[in-house]
Amino acid sequence: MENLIALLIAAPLLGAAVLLVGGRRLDAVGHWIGTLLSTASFVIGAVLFVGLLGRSADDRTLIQHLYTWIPVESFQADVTFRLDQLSMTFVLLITGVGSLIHLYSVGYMEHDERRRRFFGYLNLFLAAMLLLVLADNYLLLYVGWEGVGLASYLLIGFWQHKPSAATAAKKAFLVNRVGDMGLSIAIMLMFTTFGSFAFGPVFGHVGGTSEGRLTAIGLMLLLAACGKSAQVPLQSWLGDAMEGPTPVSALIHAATMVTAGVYLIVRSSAIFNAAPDAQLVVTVVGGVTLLFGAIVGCAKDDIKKALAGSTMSQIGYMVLAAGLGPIGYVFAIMHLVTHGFFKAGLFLGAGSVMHGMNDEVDMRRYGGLRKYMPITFITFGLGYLAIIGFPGLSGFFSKDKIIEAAFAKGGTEGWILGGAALVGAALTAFYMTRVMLMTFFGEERWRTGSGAAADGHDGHGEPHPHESPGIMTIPMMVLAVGSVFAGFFFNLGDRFLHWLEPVTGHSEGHSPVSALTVTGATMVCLVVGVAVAWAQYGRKPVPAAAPRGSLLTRAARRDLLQDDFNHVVLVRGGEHLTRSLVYVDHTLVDGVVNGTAASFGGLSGRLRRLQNGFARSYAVSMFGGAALLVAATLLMRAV
Amino acid sequence: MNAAAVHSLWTTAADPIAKIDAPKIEYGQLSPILIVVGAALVGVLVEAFVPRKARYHAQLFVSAVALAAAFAAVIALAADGYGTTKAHIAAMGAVAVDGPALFLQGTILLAGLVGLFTFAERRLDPEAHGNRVDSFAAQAASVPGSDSEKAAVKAGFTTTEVFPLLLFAVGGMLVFPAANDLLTLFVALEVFSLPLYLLCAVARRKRLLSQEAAVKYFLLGAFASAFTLFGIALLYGYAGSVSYATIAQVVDGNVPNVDPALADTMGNDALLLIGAAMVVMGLLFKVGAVPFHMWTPDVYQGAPTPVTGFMAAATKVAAFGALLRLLYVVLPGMRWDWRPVMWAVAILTMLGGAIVAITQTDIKRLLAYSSIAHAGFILAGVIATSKNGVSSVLFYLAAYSFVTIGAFAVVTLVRDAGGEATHLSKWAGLGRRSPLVAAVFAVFLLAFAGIPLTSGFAGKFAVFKAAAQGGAAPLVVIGVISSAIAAFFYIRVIVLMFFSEPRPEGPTVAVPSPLTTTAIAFGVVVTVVLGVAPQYFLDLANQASVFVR
Amino acid sequence: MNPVNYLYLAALLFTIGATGVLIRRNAIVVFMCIELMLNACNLAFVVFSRMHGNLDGQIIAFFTMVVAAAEVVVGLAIIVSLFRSRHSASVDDASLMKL
Amino acid sequence: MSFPLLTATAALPAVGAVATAAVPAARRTAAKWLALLVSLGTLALAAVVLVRFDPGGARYQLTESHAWIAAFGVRYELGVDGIAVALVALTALLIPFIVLAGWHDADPLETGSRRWRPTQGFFALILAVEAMVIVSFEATDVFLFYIFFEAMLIPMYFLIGGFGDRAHEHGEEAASTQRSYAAVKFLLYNLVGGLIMLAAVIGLYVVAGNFSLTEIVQARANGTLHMATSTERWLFLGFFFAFAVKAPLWPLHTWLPNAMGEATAPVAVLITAVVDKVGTFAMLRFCLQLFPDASKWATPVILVLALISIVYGALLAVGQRDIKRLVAYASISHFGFIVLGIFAMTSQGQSGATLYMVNHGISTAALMLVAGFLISRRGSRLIADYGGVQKVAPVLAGTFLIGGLATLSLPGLAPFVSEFLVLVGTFTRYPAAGVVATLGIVLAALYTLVLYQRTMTGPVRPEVSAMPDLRARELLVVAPLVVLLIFLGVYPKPVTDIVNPAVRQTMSDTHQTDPKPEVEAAK
Repeated sequence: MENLIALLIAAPLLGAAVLLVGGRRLDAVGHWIGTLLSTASFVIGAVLFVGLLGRSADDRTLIQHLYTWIPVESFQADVTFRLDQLSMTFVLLITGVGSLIHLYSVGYMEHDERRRRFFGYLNLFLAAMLLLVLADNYLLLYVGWEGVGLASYLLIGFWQHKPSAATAAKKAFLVNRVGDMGLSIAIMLMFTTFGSFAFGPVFGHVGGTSEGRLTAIGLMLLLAACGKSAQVPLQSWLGDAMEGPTPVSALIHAATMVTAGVYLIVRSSAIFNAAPDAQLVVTVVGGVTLLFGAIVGCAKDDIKKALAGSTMSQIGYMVLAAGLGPIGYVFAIMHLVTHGFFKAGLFLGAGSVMHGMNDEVDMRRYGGLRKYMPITFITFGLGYLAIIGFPGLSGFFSKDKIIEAAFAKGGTEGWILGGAALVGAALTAFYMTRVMLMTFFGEERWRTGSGAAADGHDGHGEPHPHESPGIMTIPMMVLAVGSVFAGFFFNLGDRFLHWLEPVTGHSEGHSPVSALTVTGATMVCLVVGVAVAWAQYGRKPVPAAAPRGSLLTRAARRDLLQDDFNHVVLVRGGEHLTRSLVYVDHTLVDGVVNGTAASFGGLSGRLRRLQNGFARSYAVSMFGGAALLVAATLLMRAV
Repeated sequence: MNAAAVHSLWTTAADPIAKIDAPKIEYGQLSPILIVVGAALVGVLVEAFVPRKARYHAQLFVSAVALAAAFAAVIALAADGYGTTKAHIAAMGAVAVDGPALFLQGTILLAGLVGLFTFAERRLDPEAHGNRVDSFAAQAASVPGSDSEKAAVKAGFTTTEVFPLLLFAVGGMLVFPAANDLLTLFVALEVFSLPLYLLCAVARRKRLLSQEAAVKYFLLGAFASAFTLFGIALLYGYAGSVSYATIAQVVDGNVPNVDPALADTMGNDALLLIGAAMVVMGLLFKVGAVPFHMWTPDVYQGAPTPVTGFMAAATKVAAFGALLRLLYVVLPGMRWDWRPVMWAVAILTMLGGAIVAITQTDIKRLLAYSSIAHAGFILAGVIATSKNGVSSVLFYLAAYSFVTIGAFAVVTLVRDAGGEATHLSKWAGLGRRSPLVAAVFAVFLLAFAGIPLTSGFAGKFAVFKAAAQGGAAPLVVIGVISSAIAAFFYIRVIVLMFFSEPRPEGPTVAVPSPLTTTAIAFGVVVTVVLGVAPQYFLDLANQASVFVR
Repeated sequence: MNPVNYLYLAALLFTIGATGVLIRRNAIVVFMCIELMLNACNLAFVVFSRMHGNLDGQIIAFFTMVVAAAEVVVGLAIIVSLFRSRHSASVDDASLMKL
Repeated sequence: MSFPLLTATAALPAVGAVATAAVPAARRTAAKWLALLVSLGTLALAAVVLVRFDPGGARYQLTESHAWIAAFGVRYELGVDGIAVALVALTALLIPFIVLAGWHDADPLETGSRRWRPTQGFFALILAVEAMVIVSFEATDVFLFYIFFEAMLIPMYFLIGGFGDRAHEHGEEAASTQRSYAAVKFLLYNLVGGLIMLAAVIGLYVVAGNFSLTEIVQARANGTLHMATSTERWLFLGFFFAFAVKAPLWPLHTWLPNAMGEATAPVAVLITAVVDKVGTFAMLRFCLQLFPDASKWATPVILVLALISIVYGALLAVGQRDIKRLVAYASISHFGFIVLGIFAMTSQGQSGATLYMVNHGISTAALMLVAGFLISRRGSRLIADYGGVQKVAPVLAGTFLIGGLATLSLPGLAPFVSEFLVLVGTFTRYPAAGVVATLGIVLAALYTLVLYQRTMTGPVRPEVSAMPDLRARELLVVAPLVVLLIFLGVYPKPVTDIVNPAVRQTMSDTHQTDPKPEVEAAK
């Protein structure tokens, strides 16, 4: 049965190869091939899942060794896959959501002449992502890790003719590379520490190594996670990544790839458990990010960017949970899955809205769309309720558990983290409600008459909002269903907990406050958030032009000035550095050499003048030479 | 002529003349010299009695045969073991017949033969009044641009005297490295110098330059030989004899019976040191070592190019031969005195030649400076004062001389209205016009630069190796540096020929007769063979590297 | 009289000759100075020959004279041809080739 | 006396060079085909070598030994270990692509003299270089190596100075002057390096009395040949200097950008992918084996220089406005990695370095050749003159991107394997150096993606709007390289299996052992 694992990856990989190499002759059917193969991968996943369920809880780990990859003395990297409950979960999420989004894209990208290539890239992404979660050693994981980075680069920059897209793609890749540095250093540390970087040996030897080493490894892994999962301080790329086609944002930048960081941390639980300092840093990063993202989300008028901010914040929750250790791992993954559902749904909804609005993204030019695109409205609405944690829906269960766990961490940091999580919940409620209201309620600001869109944006004139075709709405519905029931289903008898426990381990924390209180507090926050949002955007009409807003708002609109910082310090500084180095290379390094040559030339010119053509001066030099010769010879005898 | 002979002559004056026993001369072993000198005399007779029309061919024939025969004789002697086992001193101590002598004589003879071909080339210049013309003045005595010159040209005169002159020069050169007493050394020096002075003066084009070159060469040469002579006098005064063997004994201080006078002068090292220094200086002048090099560029530039080629090659061989013999046979006893001095000279010569060459604009002057630099490299080998040193120098000389002749032969081909176009700027883009000639010249330049797989590299390696083994590592490093500098200007010429656009009014490349072609081809062959498979010749030089005492 | 003094004389003559070569412009005179140097050598040879009581030095002196004569022949030929083409025997005028 | 396989591998291109040069001026195409066939034949021979080579076998295999110049203690000794085999294979592999890519680079613009035959010369020179490079990989005699190490400069010099890009932003005149400047710079740098090495070679002879690598190493091992510490260090420096110029290592690198910038793309590939490898290869084979102690002594300095090369080269690549110069600086950065790996003195480092030489050869070839095709279309090397190419020439852009990704050593492509091995190998012994080196992977991403973004993406510039996509010949050049990049990225084992034993040998020759991991050290 383990032999099936490779097929999981092979199917989409094959798709990518065929679609990208195949050329124009496949344009007609390309998208179907892509969808077919990703679905195939999903089916295989399902089969394997059933198979796993058939086994006892403690031997649900399948290993498939393909071949030895890089053997150099003690450095042995194999291509080996590990399928256990954790990776199984991801496989299903990736292939499932992935297939849905393939389907969606068939409609969404209909009018793009490069659709075939788009599907090729999507398949490439699936393959890489599956490799990431199935790898049995960190080096192989690294391959997937960079592979998804490549896919995301290609997809963000899919509309390459737009300079903004190309730039965003480059930025994403670069920021990720910084993270990757962390991962590669972590791997090297593992190799020097354990003499291996395969999961088994590494986790096996954790006991016998100094905590310092482990902390270092942990922090490096965290750096990697920050890059991939857009956590502070490496979060800046996610907002720009929204330049990519919306399905991409849904799949890669909401549901799957950005959660790879969480996977990495949970997968490395053994290391983190033994390195409390590293864990603390993880929780801090998570806490900061969940607030940061939320604040940014509150200020953005671009619907996708608002959602991006939310994604950031939600992943913040997961990282926070993952940082809490055994009490949090399971819930981190659980939130990850539910988030995968509802955030994908929300993005697809957003895409559908844009589809109907001439690719308009500014929510201030939306409004009152619910009657024009009812299905979108409903699915989006359900996703909305899920994310804000409306009781009974997925978000409610997963997020609630995380907040509990945060308090359960105990001590001051427990309170701080828990508090942060609560505030985050409130903010989530606020910005999501804001999005909801601005998009589907209120007056129809897109009507040219209303002067809102007076400055005829991208020349389309007045848009004619309409519902998207079935091929797009169906996936949205499916996801909506997921976002409604997933949480409840998982939580029923702690199914999910029991499922994952063998891999991640679990321990009940002793919360200073009872679970009920936490839930209550969460509800309060939720209500507050919704109320404020309603007060601001529901009651009074939304101004078509963004008001100046408070200092915080303005900062938030610019990602809390983080980009400005990057621009000034890194970009500008870098340019100056390189420019000055080019100068140095030319004048100094090269100059020295040319200088020596020149000096020889000068010397030659000066010596040359001695050859003045007068026989007598030659005679003088001879005479002098003779004298010197004699003198020298005598001198030699003297000394 | 050694002292004993003269003495007997003097003391037994009263006895009947019949008692005089003729000095013993091994004609067989001296045959190379005798052949060449004899042929030279024949050449003079030819000038005197053969009608003008026939002279050129007659002279060419005589010289070629003579040189070839002499070379054959050298080979025969060497094969007969005179280079190694039967090496000894002939002509009553006047001339040594040993390995170095034979090797160098062979080299000189070949160089002379190849040089002869370039002398005899008559296709490069357009025919004047239906007469083929070579590189030499129609009538050296006539004033440049005068009517008499025009008349001479019209009459189709040619200076066929160059052939006997060449032979005389070769004859002197043959004796020079073999000379085994200071008198013979001096006479040989003059015998090959004087014809060269004359040869410098008889260029057909640019006669003023030619004459100027001759005057400079002559005056400075005579000046130098005066020093040499005085040095000889002092050495004679020190040792009471001019025979190498005797002087060496005295220097080493192991003389069988010391008469008071000798004891007196032996005590006075100043005589020895000054004398040695002055003799050596004369030789350094001939090899063109700094600071006695200044004649080289001017003479090389002014002299007729074939003469330059021959001179550059053969003179160096002969002079270095003599220098080696002097330093290894006569003065090994005072090695510790002359080695440091020679160090200084070698360093000056290597660097000086290389550096000044960088800014040269005339190809002949460029080659002149390069020859100075090479003299420096060879000196490094001389300093080694070991068997290896000798063999490496012998090898280097053989390798170098043919490259030089070849290079100058190529220079004679590149011509414009004013004769040879020696200014570098005119060589621009030669590689486009006539790739073959440019390629050949490039090969020679690379050999000069000592790029591997050329004879230049093998020679340089041999010399530096010997020097390093002789404990002169710093000299090697400096040599390496200066050859890097030297590489720069050789490459400049290559760049010029291949990578710069040809000038519209650029020079044409004359199609030479088989004579020059042979010379050039020979140069190329030697360059490649000695570069790729030098083993045989290294062995030869190695066997030939023992001086007879 | 101590023969060494003759040596001093020879050295003196040699130096005078050399100096002449360095300071005189006229090629002929320069050449004569060289001849002077050669003769200085001859003197030295003879003196040494006397000191050592063998004849080599004197023989060499004769050789030297012959050589000197030969030099005269060649030298004068060259100098005269130079003079005829330039109407000047100054060695300094003959400086077309330099640098 | 078996068939002299190694000699044949070198002799075939040598003969081919002469033959190609001899092809009459009119038969230009014939010369091209001849060259291509010869290079393919050489590839075949190299393949045979690869097959006949037994990784588990003796240190040096397929050895040949003949007397050559006894007077210098020089023998004609050939022999290959795993490292040499890999590099010979690389050379033989790349030349056909280079020939094919340069198919039209040397077609004479104006018909100069009847006898002026640039095309014949171009291909003859390429083959000559191949022959010399192969010999210097195979030589186990220091002198023999040196001869060809130096001699190969001459054909390279003519290739750089004689043939440039067709169109040039500053006109043909400026182009030719820049070309000859670059050529002279290349030659002088390497010649100076070589001459200094010559001094060291002579010194080695004075000390050792012969030039046979194997004999000297053996004699040093069993103590019959003693070298004074100072002597060994001086000799080491003499050798290393030459190799560092060739490699090139900061601060001796400045000839490379000029040379690669002015030469045609195929020649640029020849320089960086083939010729420069001789330098790094020689460090591994001669510096380490002849002077183990001195190597250890010099390691700290060399590591620093290597790190500087990595970061400095990458930063300058970011700052370039000229596509080819950018690639050149990128190469400098990569050579930094190779040197780092060699002198990290760990098996991972040295295997990685060897692997790196091979992979860098392939990846640079891919990137540079595609860049060459691009440049030949637009007639400019300036990045600023391009934009939106991927719209009009998607295949070209795609292959260019793959080449770029290989250059930034993306996992899954060959260079990643070698780069990571080098990093790990360095890290295990010098953690700090390893960390600094990882900066290189970020910067590599920066310059590669910036290059791609500026040239390929964005709105289509009018000048490139009519640009044709890759032609069949060009695709034939690029496709195999891409396939190779992917294959060696996914399954490098064949190469590592060949290389590892040789590295093990080198490690033992230099008395080095890999540092133990902490957990085992604890036990």
